[in-house]
Amino acid sequence: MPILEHLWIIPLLPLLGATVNGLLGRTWPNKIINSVAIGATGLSFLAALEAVREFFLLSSEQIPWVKQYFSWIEAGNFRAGFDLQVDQLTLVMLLVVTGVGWLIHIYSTGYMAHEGGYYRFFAYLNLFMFFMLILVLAANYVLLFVGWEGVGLASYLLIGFYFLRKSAADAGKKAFIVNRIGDFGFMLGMFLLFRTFGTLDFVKLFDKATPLSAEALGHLGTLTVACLLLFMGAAGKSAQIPLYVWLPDAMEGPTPVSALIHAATMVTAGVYVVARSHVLFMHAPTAMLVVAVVGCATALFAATIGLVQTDIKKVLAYSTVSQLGYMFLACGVGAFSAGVFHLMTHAFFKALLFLAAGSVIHAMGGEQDMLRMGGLSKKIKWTYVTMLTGTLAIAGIPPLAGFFSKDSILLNAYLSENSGPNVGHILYAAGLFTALLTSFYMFRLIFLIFFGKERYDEHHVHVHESPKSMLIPLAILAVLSIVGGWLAAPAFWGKSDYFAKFLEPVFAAPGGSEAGTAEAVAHALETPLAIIAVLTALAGLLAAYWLYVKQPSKSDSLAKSFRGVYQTLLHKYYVDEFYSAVVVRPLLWLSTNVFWKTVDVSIIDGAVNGIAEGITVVGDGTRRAQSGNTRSYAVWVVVGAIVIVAVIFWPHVRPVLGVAR
Amino acid sequence: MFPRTDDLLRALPELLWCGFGMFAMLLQPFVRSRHFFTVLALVGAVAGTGAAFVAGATPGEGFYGLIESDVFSFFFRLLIGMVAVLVVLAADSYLHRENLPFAEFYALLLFATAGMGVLASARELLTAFIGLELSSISSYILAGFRRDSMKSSEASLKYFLLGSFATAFFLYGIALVYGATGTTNLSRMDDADPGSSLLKLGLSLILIGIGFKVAAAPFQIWTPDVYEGAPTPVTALFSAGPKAAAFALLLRIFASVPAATHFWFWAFWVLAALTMFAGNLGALLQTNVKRLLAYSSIAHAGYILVAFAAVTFMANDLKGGAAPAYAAVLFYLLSYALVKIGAFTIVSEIGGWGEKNLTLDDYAGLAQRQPVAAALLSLYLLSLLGLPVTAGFFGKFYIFKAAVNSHLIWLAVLMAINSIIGAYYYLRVIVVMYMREGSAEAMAAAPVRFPVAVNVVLAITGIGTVYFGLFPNQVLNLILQPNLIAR
Amino acid sequence: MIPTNYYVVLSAILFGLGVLAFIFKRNIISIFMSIELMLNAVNLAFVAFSQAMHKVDGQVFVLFVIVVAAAEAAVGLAIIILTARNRQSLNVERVDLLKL
Amino acid sequence: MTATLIIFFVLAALAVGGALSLIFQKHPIHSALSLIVVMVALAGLYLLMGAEFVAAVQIIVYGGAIMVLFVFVIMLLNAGIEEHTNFSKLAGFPGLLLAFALTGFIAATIARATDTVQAASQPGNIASTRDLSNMIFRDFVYPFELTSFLILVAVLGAIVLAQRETRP
Amino acid sequence: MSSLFQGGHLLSILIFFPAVGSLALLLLRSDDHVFIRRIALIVSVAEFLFSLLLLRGAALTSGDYRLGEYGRWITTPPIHYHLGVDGISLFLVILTTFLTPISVLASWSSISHRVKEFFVMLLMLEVGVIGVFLSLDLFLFFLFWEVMLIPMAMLIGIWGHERRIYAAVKFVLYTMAGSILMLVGIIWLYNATGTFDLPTIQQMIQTGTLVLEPRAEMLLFLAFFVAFAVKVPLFPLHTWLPDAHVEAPTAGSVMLAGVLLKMGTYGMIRFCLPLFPDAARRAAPWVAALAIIGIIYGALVALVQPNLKKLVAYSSVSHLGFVVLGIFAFRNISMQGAVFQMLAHGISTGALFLLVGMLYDRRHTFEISEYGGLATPMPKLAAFFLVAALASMGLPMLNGFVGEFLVLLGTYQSHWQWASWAALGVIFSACYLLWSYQRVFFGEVANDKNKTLPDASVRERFILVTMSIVMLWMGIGSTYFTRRTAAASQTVIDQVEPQRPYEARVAAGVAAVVKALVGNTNNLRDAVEIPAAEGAKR
Repeated sequence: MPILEHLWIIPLLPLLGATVNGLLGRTWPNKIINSVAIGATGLSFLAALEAVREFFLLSSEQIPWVKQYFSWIEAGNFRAGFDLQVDQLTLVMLLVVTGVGWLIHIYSTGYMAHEGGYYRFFAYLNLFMFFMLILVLAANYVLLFVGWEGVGLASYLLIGFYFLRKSAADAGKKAFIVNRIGDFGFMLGMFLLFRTFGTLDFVKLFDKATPLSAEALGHLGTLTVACLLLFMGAAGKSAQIPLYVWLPDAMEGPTPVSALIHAATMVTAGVYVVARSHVLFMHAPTAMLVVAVVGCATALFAATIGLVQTDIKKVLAYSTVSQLGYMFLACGVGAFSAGVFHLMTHAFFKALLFLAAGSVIHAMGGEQDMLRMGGLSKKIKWTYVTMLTGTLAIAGIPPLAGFFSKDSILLNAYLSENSGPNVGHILYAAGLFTALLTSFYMFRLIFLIFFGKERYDEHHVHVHESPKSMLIPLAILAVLSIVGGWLAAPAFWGKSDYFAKFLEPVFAAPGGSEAGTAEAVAHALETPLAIIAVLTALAGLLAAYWLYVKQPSKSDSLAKSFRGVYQTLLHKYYVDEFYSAVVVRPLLWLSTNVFWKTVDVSIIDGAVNGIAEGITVVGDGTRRAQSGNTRSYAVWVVVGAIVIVAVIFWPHVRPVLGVAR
Repeated sequence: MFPRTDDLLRALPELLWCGFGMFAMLLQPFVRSRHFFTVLALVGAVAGTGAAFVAGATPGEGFYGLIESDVFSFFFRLLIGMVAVLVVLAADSYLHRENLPFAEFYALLLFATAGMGVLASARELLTAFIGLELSSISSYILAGFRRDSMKSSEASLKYFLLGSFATAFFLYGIALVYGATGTTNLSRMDDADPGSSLLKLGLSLILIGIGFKVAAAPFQIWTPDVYEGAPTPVTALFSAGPKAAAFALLLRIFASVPAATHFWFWAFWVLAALTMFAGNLGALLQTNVKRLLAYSSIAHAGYILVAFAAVTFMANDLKGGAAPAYAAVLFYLLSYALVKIGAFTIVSEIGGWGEKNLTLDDYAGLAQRQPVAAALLSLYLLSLLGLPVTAGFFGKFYIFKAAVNSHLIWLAVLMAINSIIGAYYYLRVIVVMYMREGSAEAMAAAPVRFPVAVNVVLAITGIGTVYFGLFPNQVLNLILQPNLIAR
Repeated sequence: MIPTNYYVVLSAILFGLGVLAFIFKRNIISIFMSIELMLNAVNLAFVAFSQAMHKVDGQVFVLFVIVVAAAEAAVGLAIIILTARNRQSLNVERVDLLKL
Repeated sequence: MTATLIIFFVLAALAVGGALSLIFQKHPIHSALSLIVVMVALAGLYLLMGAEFVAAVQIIVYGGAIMVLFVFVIMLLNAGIEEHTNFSKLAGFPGLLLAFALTGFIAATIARATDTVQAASQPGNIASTRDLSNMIFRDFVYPFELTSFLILVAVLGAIVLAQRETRP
Repeated sequence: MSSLFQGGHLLSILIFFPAVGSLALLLLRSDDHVFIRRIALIVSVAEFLFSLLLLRGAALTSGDYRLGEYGRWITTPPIHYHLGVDGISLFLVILTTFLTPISVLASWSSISHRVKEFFVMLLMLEVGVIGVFLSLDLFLFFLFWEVMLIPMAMLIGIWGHERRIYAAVKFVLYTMAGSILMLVGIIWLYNATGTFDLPTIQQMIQTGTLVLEPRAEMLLFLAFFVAFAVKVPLFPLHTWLPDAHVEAPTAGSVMLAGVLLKMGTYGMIRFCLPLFPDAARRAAPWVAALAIIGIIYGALVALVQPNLKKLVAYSSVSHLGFVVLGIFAFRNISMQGAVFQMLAHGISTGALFLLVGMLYDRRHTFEISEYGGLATPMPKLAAFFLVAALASMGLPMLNGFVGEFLVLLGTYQSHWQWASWAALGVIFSACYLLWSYQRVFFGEVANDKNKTLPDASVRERFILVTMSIVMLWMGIGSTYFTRRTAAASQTVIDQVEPQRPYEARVAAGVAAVVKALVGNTNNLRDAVEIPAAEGAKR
């Protein structure tokens, strides 16, 4: 089994691409750079496929398949190896990452054709692929953390790709730092796990964790704390409340980047980690609840913001945040496979949407404000069609991918027994409402861009369809986001959901809730819930249609009438302002005025110099005694005489500290 | 009744020094060549120093117990002789530059040396007193040797007045001790009753007299003025010679009079503390290098006194605690003498005619103008500062050791603090030499060419400083033997 | 019969007066004289002790002290002359070129 | 109260008085004269104790040679009334106070401490000059020789310092 | 002792070869700067190659000292010329010998006046530092410790910038103030033990031959600790560092940050812990507190520095805080982390100082506000700077990560609160580095002076590539180092906290690792898994 034996090939190829392009690409023509970058990713995609083939030949006890290559860190009883691991979950991620990644590489060749720093872009992109693959292939938390930080770095570089723009540089920095805050939690989580289990290798660790008894709800046991810490990291990476703030800004990066990193792959790493650590989470209901609630809240929250954004990419960004919330909701209610399923489908259609948006922007010559578009449907038909597909998918219109994944999430939310049924129902309701909002703002987007009259002046903007290199990926992704969901389709006519089946060995291992219980109840509820979901989606569609096609004026008047709400949403609930006022500025002020100027300069250094000053003053005094007058000198001699005589004759004038025995 | 030959041998160094001094005086009217006297003095000094070996070879007491020829006096005679030799060499060019009478200078130098030798070998207070006077009176004259210079004469006057003032105390002390014990011979005082307050008082007054000589605060008061005013080679002599001799006498008294140690411990504790601070603090703001070195020599007297406190504390069991303490004093005196003479020699050469260039500004950029001189001066300063690879470091280390050994932790800590304070002004000189640019004309001026004699002095002191810093063994073996002092 | 300590106490008083004089006088010569006074006090003490203990050496010391005093006198007066010549004053307080 | 005692006190008073006048005389010459008084008084005391030789030397060398030297120098430099400057803060009241304290202490200590020496002294069997010479030329020959060098130094010093013209 | 005689006189050669070199420089009366530079370079490179021989000689099997040299030096008190190297000092020496040629190259063109003296001082500095790392006799150690001061002060004071003299004097006095008390402590210890020989004293303390009463032990501990804490520098004693760094020439900063600071932490490992275990244990919470304060405080102060070099200087305060924390957590893991962090910091911060120096050579200012948008005129330099910054903020696969991670991991095992607080530093380091990086390199070129700045020259590129490669290697092949430091740090731990079953297991593991290394490396993995024997085998 060539590939499974040499798993390292898969991540290494992009790394090679990155190195070659990064070091030598400076002077090369785009063609060569393309071929290197695309070749590298393409090959690793093929390798991934081969890995899948070989994987199916493995006997079940060979799974998870772990290869230890070399040990990377060793100290005392701690060892972190460069160990790669393959199981069903990994495979899914592997395919998504390499596949989508490859498509987006192809797309980028067209999109970035006229940008400066072409080689840099692809080098970064490949670098990202490398780290992302490390992340999904890692067989222990530490190696996973490598990928984790690495993708952060790549995203930092790519967001700041236009580093001449301050906003871009800021956004990159923000992304990295906010992620670091998450990583802080993630690291502590790792430490705690190591302290508890003495290892950080997934297999060993989970084997040890499985027999443990689940901790009671609301009780902060080791596992709960560890899970919460891990989730903190996940929240950072996957832009959940309260750490989501970086993702919208991250749209400063080139659109393909947004598609690849900030929609399809990197941001889902958090979900992947939670799914990967499901064994631990199953033992920590409290943590599960937190995950579910946070996910749900994020979904809703981001959706509301998405309603009023006018920047096409911002809308998509918030929708991404919202969809990620869905995935966490799924994980939170124990439906890990559903979460991962949504992760996959989302990867398809969100990548599609972003790329389409990119194509639109490309067509509009860089324009991103939807209010300055409109009526493009005929001018750029392909883009229109693909984007519509994506929208339908995300809105959850059957039989597109989004429908199935979202449906199973809602179902599981509804069914979740985790902390009493009504909690589950609340989550369900919120999820449903989010679905409504989602379809509303997505169609709003469609209508604003493609329908109505042109709101731009023809003379400056020459709308033109994008090149093949961009359209083909769009097409492929469109197809995927149609059929991508059918894996789960059989669930409806009584058969079981293939995707869940496929992942079962991973998730069902610790007797996860979904397998047994859901199956039975599911069939009863499957259809009604699905219908409700579809109706909500349609409702959203109609609302959008009414507001933005039938009578566009209405929307503005609406905005006016609910000014407060509108402004709040427009300014994203003023969260950024809040953070900068509560965290950033105080910290800077504290550091400057208290720590640096006061403590360092005034107190400590002041003390040091003060002592010096004092001694100097005393020294000057001593010098003054040297008056040059012989008579005074004589008196000094007498003084000395008296001192000596006194010390010798009267014991009690002797220094106290004379002798320390 | 002519003294026995052994006695003469035991006193040979002093006799030789005096003899050559007298010789120089006699020849002065007839010989014009200045080099002649330099050579003569050199020969005399070396001869006396060599005679120290002879004296050392005939141990025992001489002149009815007035003097003692033992390892101790051997060491000090060597030390003093070395000082004399170095000063003779260093003085030559100076006397020439300042156009001063050679014969008289060298004669006085040799007499002073003889006086110190007596002081170091005397075991009887009156003899010590004569020795003291011999060296002091010569010193008074030497201090005022640059007659035309106001400073020089003032130095001479102050030194003389205060010196004889202190001598009076010393003498009165002797009188009282005589009254208390019925003798002035140290070797007969070992059974002196420690309780006798007359003895206490006498020893206190003696301590005052010696304290003045070694410039212990608050008797240090005269030191800076005299050192600054006196001709620089003479200052070099002062800082090294009389101090060593006076300390020698003190040690001698310790070794012989058990009673003394009991009284003196606390006195030394206080003196040491005061002296260290007086010296270092006073030097802190000095801009005149010569004066700065004067203050620093006060500080070092303080360090030595720390060792004395240790000695007194350890009473006088030469086997155990005291031996290292004695060794500490002796080694420190050696290293210190080397360094101080070297430093003052450079100062005197840089000072130029009429000792004009003495301020720090004159030393600015010296490292570029005269790298070797700057490097050497830095070496001496570092040794004074007590940085490793110099004799000064090992000396300080030994004193620390003695202090800690006698549980004088706090005194050790005070000393530590002082060496930090000291570091500041020593570094300042180095900083000026290396890190400041000199004034334009100073940099333009041709570098001062050091005459051979001076180079010899610098070579000896420099090499000695490093050598004893790295390989102190020989010296230690000499001064660490239990029968160091005859008791 | 006069108790010895009469003499010694007297010598102490004289010595003290000498110290006092040293501090009190301004004229260099007078100061020098006060030193001589102190030396005399010492001599008195020596003689008193030696006589009390029937020992001769005390008196020998006195002789030595006198010699030393003479020598000191010679040198001291020379120095004084030198000073007086350098600066037309015998006031010790005016001799303060070297200070600080 | 015996005659000797009276003589002692007279001489003592003379000495102390001389010392005091040495202090309080304005003109150095008067100070010198009062110092001579002290010396003479001390000579008397030596005689009283039966140390004739010392007394003689005291008169001849001290009172004679040394003090004459002083007077001579005073004349040479024709020193006038000493000017009454007070540059030294320390040497004012505090200095005198300290000096008194020291004196008092020393005197007191001695007064209490001379028990170590015999309380009374009896004249008569006092050392003869022969013993003295023995002492000097045998026991103390070394310091004695040294004193010769000392005097040599003194002469030398006088020459070096006091001679007027500087040599070429 | 006999084992001490193997290996010839490599250590002495290591110490004195640079001295000889500098002497040669001093004596040869050439004012040809290029020639002098060449000589210096050759000497330092040769020294580096010599030091590599240590890797061959140094053994891994046990924590004791290797390649020892033991000679009588001073008879009374018995002071010996006793050298030795173990896993901890091994790499510190190599770090020194590695950074010296780098510094020589770095000052190739930026030092133009009094060139000869400069390189002499640089080499003398190397002598002092290596001596400190290799000497096993307290007296000898102190000797080198003090000797090293003067060359460094000279480097700062002569070739520094505006306030160089103030900085130099401050540096010396600060350090002396600490070390002089250490001297008293050393002597006190001598009085208690009768020897200056480190291994002997360690043995006495381990075997209980020497028992210090608590108060005395604590005083001694402090006497040593303060001296080291000044050098590190630990939080309240750090104020000399910014001045020294800002004023020092590039080479000076590199040596200062790269090596001299390590002398402090090295001293803690070598002396404070083994000699005064109880005191160390009692003091640990306070020390840790200071270290943590240092980590966070240093980072925050760095965050707001307008002066680029000061920023890096304060970052050192923060990073060294990790080291101290790792040492005083008394865990094998954290200890190795600390050692590794020393090396990593030496390289990455050294690189940062080199880069800052290169910027200074071009613009003669450290003010961040003067820069901006430099990525456009000098992309290469920007790239290297980014690598160094990332390494220093602890990005995995670069050297900074391993050290910090191990320190935190190890510390967490015993004191989770400490680790949790310290981990905040990870966030802040990202803040100040990225922010300053952005302000210097990103954005449009605001200042016209910056428009035409030349990119990295060949020489500079060579330096930077070397540094980057080392960073990468240390980040990926960290085991190469940790396997060699394992035994030594375990020994230290055993001396501080004897009889602890958990650590004993670790020791077994280490032994196994070593066996595996000595034998064929295939069964290495099994060896490694012995300590954590649990977990399914496949």
